Amino acid sequence: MNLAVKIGDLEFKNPVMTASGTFGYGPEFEDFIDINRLGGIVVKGTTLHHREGNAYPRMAETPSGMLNAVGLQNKGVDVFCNDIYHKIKHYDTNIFVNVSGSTIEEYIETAERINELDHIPGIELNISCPNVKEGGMAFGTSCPSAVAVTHAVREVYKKTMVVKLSPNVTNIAEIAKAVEGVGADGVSLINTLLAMAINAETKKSVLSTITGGLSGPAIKPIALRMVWQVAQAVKIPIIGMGGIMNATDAIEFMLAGSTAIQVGTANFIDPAVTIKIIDGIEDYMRRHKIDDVNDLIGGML
Amino acid sequence: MNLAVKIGDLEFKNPVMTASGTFGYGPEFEDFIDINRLGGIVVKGTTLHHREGNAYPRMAETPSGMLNAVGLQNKGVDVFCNDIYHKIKHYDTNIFVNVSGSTIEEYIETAERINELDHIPGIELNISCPNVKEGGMAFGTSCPSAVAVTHAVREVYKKTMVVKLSPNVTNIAEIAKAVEGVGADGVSLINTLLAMAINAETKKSVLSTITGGLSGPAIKPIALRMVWQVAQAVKIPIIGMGGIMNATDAIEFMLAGSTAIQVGTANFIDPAVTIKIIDGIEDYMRRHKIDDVNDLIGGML
Amino acid sequence: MTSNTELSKKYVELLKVINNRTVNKDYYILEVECSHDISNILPGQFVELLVEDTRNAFLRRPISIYDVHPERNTMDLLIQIVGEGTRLLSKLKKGDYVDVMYPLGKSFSIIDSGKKALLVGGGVGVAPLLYLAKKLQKNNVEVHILLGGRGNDNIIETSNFKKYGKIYVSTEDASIGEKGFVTQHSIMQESDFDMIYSCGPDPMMRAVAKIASQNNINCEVSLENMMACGIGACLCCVTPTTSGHQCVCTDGPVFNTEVLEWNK
Amino acid sequence: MTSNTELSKKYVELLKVINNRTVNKDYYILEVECSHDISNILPGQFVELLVEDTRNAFLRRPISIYDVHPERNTMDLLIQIVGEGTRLLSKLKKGDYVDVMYPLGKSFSIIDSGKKALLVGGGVGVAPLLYLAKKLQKNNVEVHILLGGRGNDNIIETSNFKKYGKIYVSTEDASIGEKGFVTQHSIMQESDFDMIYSCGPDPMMRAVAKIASQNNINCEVSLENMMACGIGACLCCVTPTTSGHQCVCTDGPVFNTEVLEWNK
Ligand SMILES: Cc1cc2nc3c(=O)[nH]c(=O)nc-3n(C[C@H](O)[C@H](O)[C@H](O)COP(=O)(O)OP(=O)(O)OC[C@H]3O[C@@H](n4cnc5c(N)ncnc54)[C@H](O)[C@@H]3O)c2cc1C
Ligand SMILES: Cc1cc2nc3c(=O)[nH]c(=O)nc-3n(C[C@H](O)[C@H](O)[C@H](O)COP(=O)(O)OP(=O)(O)OC[C@H]3O[C@@H](n4cnc5c(N)ncnc54)[C@H](O)[C@@H]3O)c2cc1C
Ligand SMILES: Cc1cc2nc3c(=O)[nH]c(=O)nc-3n(C[C@H](O)[C@H](O)[C@H](O)COP(=O)(O)O)c2cc1C
Ligand SMILES: Cc1cc2nc3c(=O)[nH]c(=O)nc-3n(C[C@H](O)[C@H](O)[C@H](O)COP(=O)(O)O)c2cc1C
Ligand code: FES
Ligand code: FES
Repeated sequence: MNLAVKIGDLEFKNPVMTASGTFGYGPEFEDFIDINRLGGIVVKGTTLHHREGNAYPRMAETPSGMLNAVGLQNKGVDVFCNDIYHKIKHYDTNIFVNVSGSTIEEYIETAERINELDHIPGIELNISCPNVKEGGMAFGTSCPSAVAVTHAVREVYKKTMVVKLSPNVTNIAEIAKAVEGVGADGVSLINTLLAMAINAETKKSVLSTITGGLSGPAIKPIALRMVWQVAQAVKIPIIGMGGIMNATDAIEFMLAGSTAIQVGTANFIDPAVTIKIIDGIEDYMRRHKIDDVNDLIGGML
Repeated sequence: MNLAVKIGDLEFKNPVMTASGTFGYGPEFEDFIDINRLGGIVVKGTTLHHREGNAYPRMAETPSGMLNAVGLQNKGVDVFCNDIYHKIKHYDTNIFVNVSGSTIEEYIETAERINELDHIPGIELNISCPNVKEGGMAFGTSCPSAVAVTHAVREVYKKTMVVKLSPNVTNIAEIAKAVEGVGADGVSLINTLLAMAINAETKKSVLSTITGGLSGPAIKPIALRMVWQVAQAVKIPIIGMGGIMNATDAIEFMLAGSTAIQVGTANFIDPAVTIKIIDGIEDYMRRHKIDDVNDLIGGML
Repeated sequence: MTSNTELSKKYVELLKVINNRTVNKDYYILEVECSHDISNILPGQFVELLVEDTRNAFLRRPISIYDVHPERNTMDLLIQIVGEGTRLLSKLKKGDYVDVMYPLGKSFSIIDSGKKALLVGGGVGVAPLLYLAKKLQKNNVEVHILLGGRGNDNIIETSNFKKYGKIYVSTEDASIGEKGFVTQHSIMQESDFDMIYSCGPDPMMRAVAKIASQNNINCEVSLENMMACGIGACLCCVTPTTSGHQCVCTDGPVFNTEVLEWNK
Repeated sequence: MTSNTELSKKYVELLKVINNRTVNKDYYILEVECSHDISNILPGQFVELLVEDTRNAFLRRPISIYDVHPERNTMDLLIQIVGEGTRLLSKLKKGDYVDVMYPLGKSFSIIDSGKKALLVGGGVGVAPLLYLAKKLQKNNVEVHILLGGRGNDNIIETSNFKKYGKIYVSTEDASIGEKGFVTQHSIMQESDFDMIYSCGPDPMMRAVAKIASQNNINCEVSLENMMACGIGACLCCVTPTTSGHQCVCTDGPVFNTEVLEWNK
């Protein structure tokens, strides 16, 4: 049975990855799972400079989902390269760095630094973070700006580059096509949906930033639709995500057109969920007599 | 204690209305509630001609929500005016007709017919239905087309006209502002989010139309955010909706900037929910010593 | 022949669970006590159950009324565990309360005294047929009941059905009764029935309807379309009929197969 | 003084409920049996409970470890019903299983033998203090425990706390103990404590910390920030400290108040 899939030239031992911002850097989950079994991990959003992120509170629970407004808290690309990288580079899985910035120059510089790291085979260009004042989602909600940043980073980043798309747009397929046109090896979707929560008793917004990003099963039907739309518009591989909680959800995303999938919020509820999803996909393939997981991709009848 | 609110010149005895497509025409709920207690009801989407709607299956349950792809099944405006209207015109509540069309001409003709009905004080212009091939959402996802249809209907429709906005856009505030500019008395939001569901076992899409509209508590955080954004952009009243299940939810929408609210999917789960929401708002006002419900509107601290 | 065209007054309320009887690992029977008079409930009508404390089963679950006990004002609901909702409802215990909307939908027609009826149920599709058999027998109709299923485990409650008519059984694996689909059962060949009533999987009902039509027998089926509201408000549960899309929840769930456009 | 800096190995598994004891209408104590050795669990650590069969409480619920019984390998969790999650968990019965991630977070420091400690708990904030009192007493620390609450109903488990130290009580409505906030209690004026440990509502802990600092007493508090993951992966639970945003779930929940930037 073959579980391996490819994005650009890069092979993944299976289609199951972890989503940026929901899996730390990996070590956080070592007590619960064997990291080396994963198809890939995408580490926390990384920026050129250290960021403290937004003020607390940054989280709200919502029906079948959650809001977050972390705001890209991270120690900056130098600490990543000099410290964190060395703690995780031994993992036998594809480690992607999720790269973010407030300006195109920041994206470029960060990607250049990551390009030097031997054991990082790819980046995920985050042009869809709804939780930062500058940059982030602003890049991902119009074709010209998405093209500009993708094109600029492509010039300096030589390995696998996936662009992470924002769902907060009228036409996500159009943006996917645009970044495909300037050299993205793949697109990943969806990032969180811009949303908010209010506490009726205190009359205050729950998050310090008022709005935040919605993730979890609540958004799965929207994510699935967007993956399906993008699959009809582009030829490059899609990494699908948004509310995947189990193998059945993962298979639905593959049938809609995803080559690989990412698991985000579900890691909080069950830190061993990724392994269960890998096992569940195998089980499904056995039951349905499917030898190659690639046969699932876009296989919706 | 005052519960009455106003949209344009029209007074509502309280801010609680029912959402189009989720309450039939009213009689369906007579066994469960006293219709006359409602602030208003918005009847099923009405078009110039009879429509059979989409093929079955038209519904899927999703985490904390549901998809529908009814596709504006209705008997057409003539049957509404000659038959249905006479069965509901005695209700002591504001009956709005939700008007839809495939072309601007159809919107105009339908609105003209409704304009003649004495006991219909307003229409809700539906430029956001995601479940029809032509028209519907297409009008609501760009400013020029939203303006064109709103402007055209405004010319012929003389009573209260509310425009129902689509959430499937990059910038909903911009579209709200645009329709405000051409004479909308208010905006209502949100219609359903375009979404889909797949059955992994059969590999088939669950809905006959592949995509459908997502409603229910899953979308509440997105709806709340959009209401808040629109409230900062326009001066006309907002009717907020999306996942309202109880009085607390309703109050959150008012705090975010809604003058009135609509209850949709919740009617399916508890046919008496609207009355509980009215009672719950009163209870909240008593507890918080608020005399006028209008003091809640946009009252987020 | 009488048929119910007027819908009866509907209620939504918390009903007390009087009993939750396990039939086998897949089936259970909930008996709930109503606070309103239920003696006028008709066979084929259904209820909508709310699964409390969860959003895993967000919408109500439609379940047929299996039996009515006017003497203690209770109804029985025969439920098969197929997913989250029916699994969570199976945990209800005597004394618990469950939120029920009832009675919903239109009923089977009751044919005239002295006539002869065949009831064909597949799997949990037998649910609406017991109360129908009871009512038919009361009207002195000659009742024949064919119960079909994949295997032994799907043939349930025969001893209960036996009280109201003659029982026939078929299973696909031949574990009990004749081997094969219900439509292959010998009783289906008999053409002197005045009405065939059927409930079960869609393909089964279509096959039954076809045989009925070949034999010129009137046929009523109870459809199980996906429902959101159960009261004609959402238009999700439609089936194509000779007069266009009709709601299974209010125009049905029982339809005469003549009006169904099953090839649409 | 010892403090735990290394995090112990964490598990996620179904634990058997040995007992669910109702304290009063708002509080209950779950006793769960662990399959791994728990004798090294430290006071101040917590668990994350999954509320099964529902999406009404979607994320896990963080709950302090109230007591540890190494002799039967169980832990006690003292839980207050405040919303859906804690209400649904209150329905767990002896013999049920509950999905638990444990042990999480860093512990209180245990001051040296012969020293004198004041433990200040408000409402359900007493939860992590019992096991702390037990460990301090074992280390021959002189333990004083101040329990505060709105009224009688919020002062719970005093007989249990009594075993490990001297008890003081204050209630806002004067229904039991001294009247007023815990910080107004006379014991708070004594300045010869070597450490004040506190857990309770944020404003209370801030007030306690202020008094401690005025009296030059070391002070540790256990924070209850909103958590999504409980293991340092999501960065949702941060609190501002002298070294920037730190995670309450892994850098805490226990912090020395000196490092907290409570005015930020
Ligand atoms: C009028 C009517 C009468 C019925 N009577 C009975 C009965 O007496 N006993 C019984 O066991 N079952 C009956 N059913 C079927 C029952 O409603 C479904 O089995 C149940 O809703 C499944 O819920 P679940 O959460 O367990 O499964 P899910 O995991 O939600 O779904 C499993 C399958 O059940 C069906 N289903 C799910 N939701 C609905 C819905 N809202 N409406 C219709 N079908 C749905 C779908 O085919 C789905 O694939 C009846 C259905 C209808 C429409
Ligand atoms: C480290 C730590 C230890 C705790 N120890 C205990 C304990 O021993 N006993 C006890 O009864 N409670 C304890 N709590 C608080 C407990 O986690 C909340 O009361 C519980 O999560 C509320 O869940 P709910 O669904 O009942 O209420 P909800 O309706 O979800 O919320 C009610 C309130 O609880 C708080 N809350 C909700 N979700 C979370 C979350 N994920 N993380 C933190 N707070 C939340 C919020 O302030 C919210 O307003 C602890 C919290 C933390 C962070
Ligand atoms: C707490 C949290 C932090 C996140 N941080 C990032 C991030 O740094 N970069 C990024 O591209 N996406 C981030 N995301 C988005 C997720 O990677 C993912 O796109 C989204 O959560 C949808 O998937 P899910 O529903 O499976 O969680 C974050 C999500 C959460 C919940
Ligand atoms: C079954 C169904 C049918 C609907 N039909 C219409 C319609 O005809 N016209 C319209 O403007 N909105 C329609 N809607 C959208 C609702 O009016 C409402 O905007 C949406 O459901 C969000 O609110 P809710 O989450 O409270 O349901 C429909 C929604 C549902 C679930
Ligand atoms: S289920 Fe809503 S109309 Fe039938
Ligand atoms: S709760 Fe996720 S980092 Fe603390």
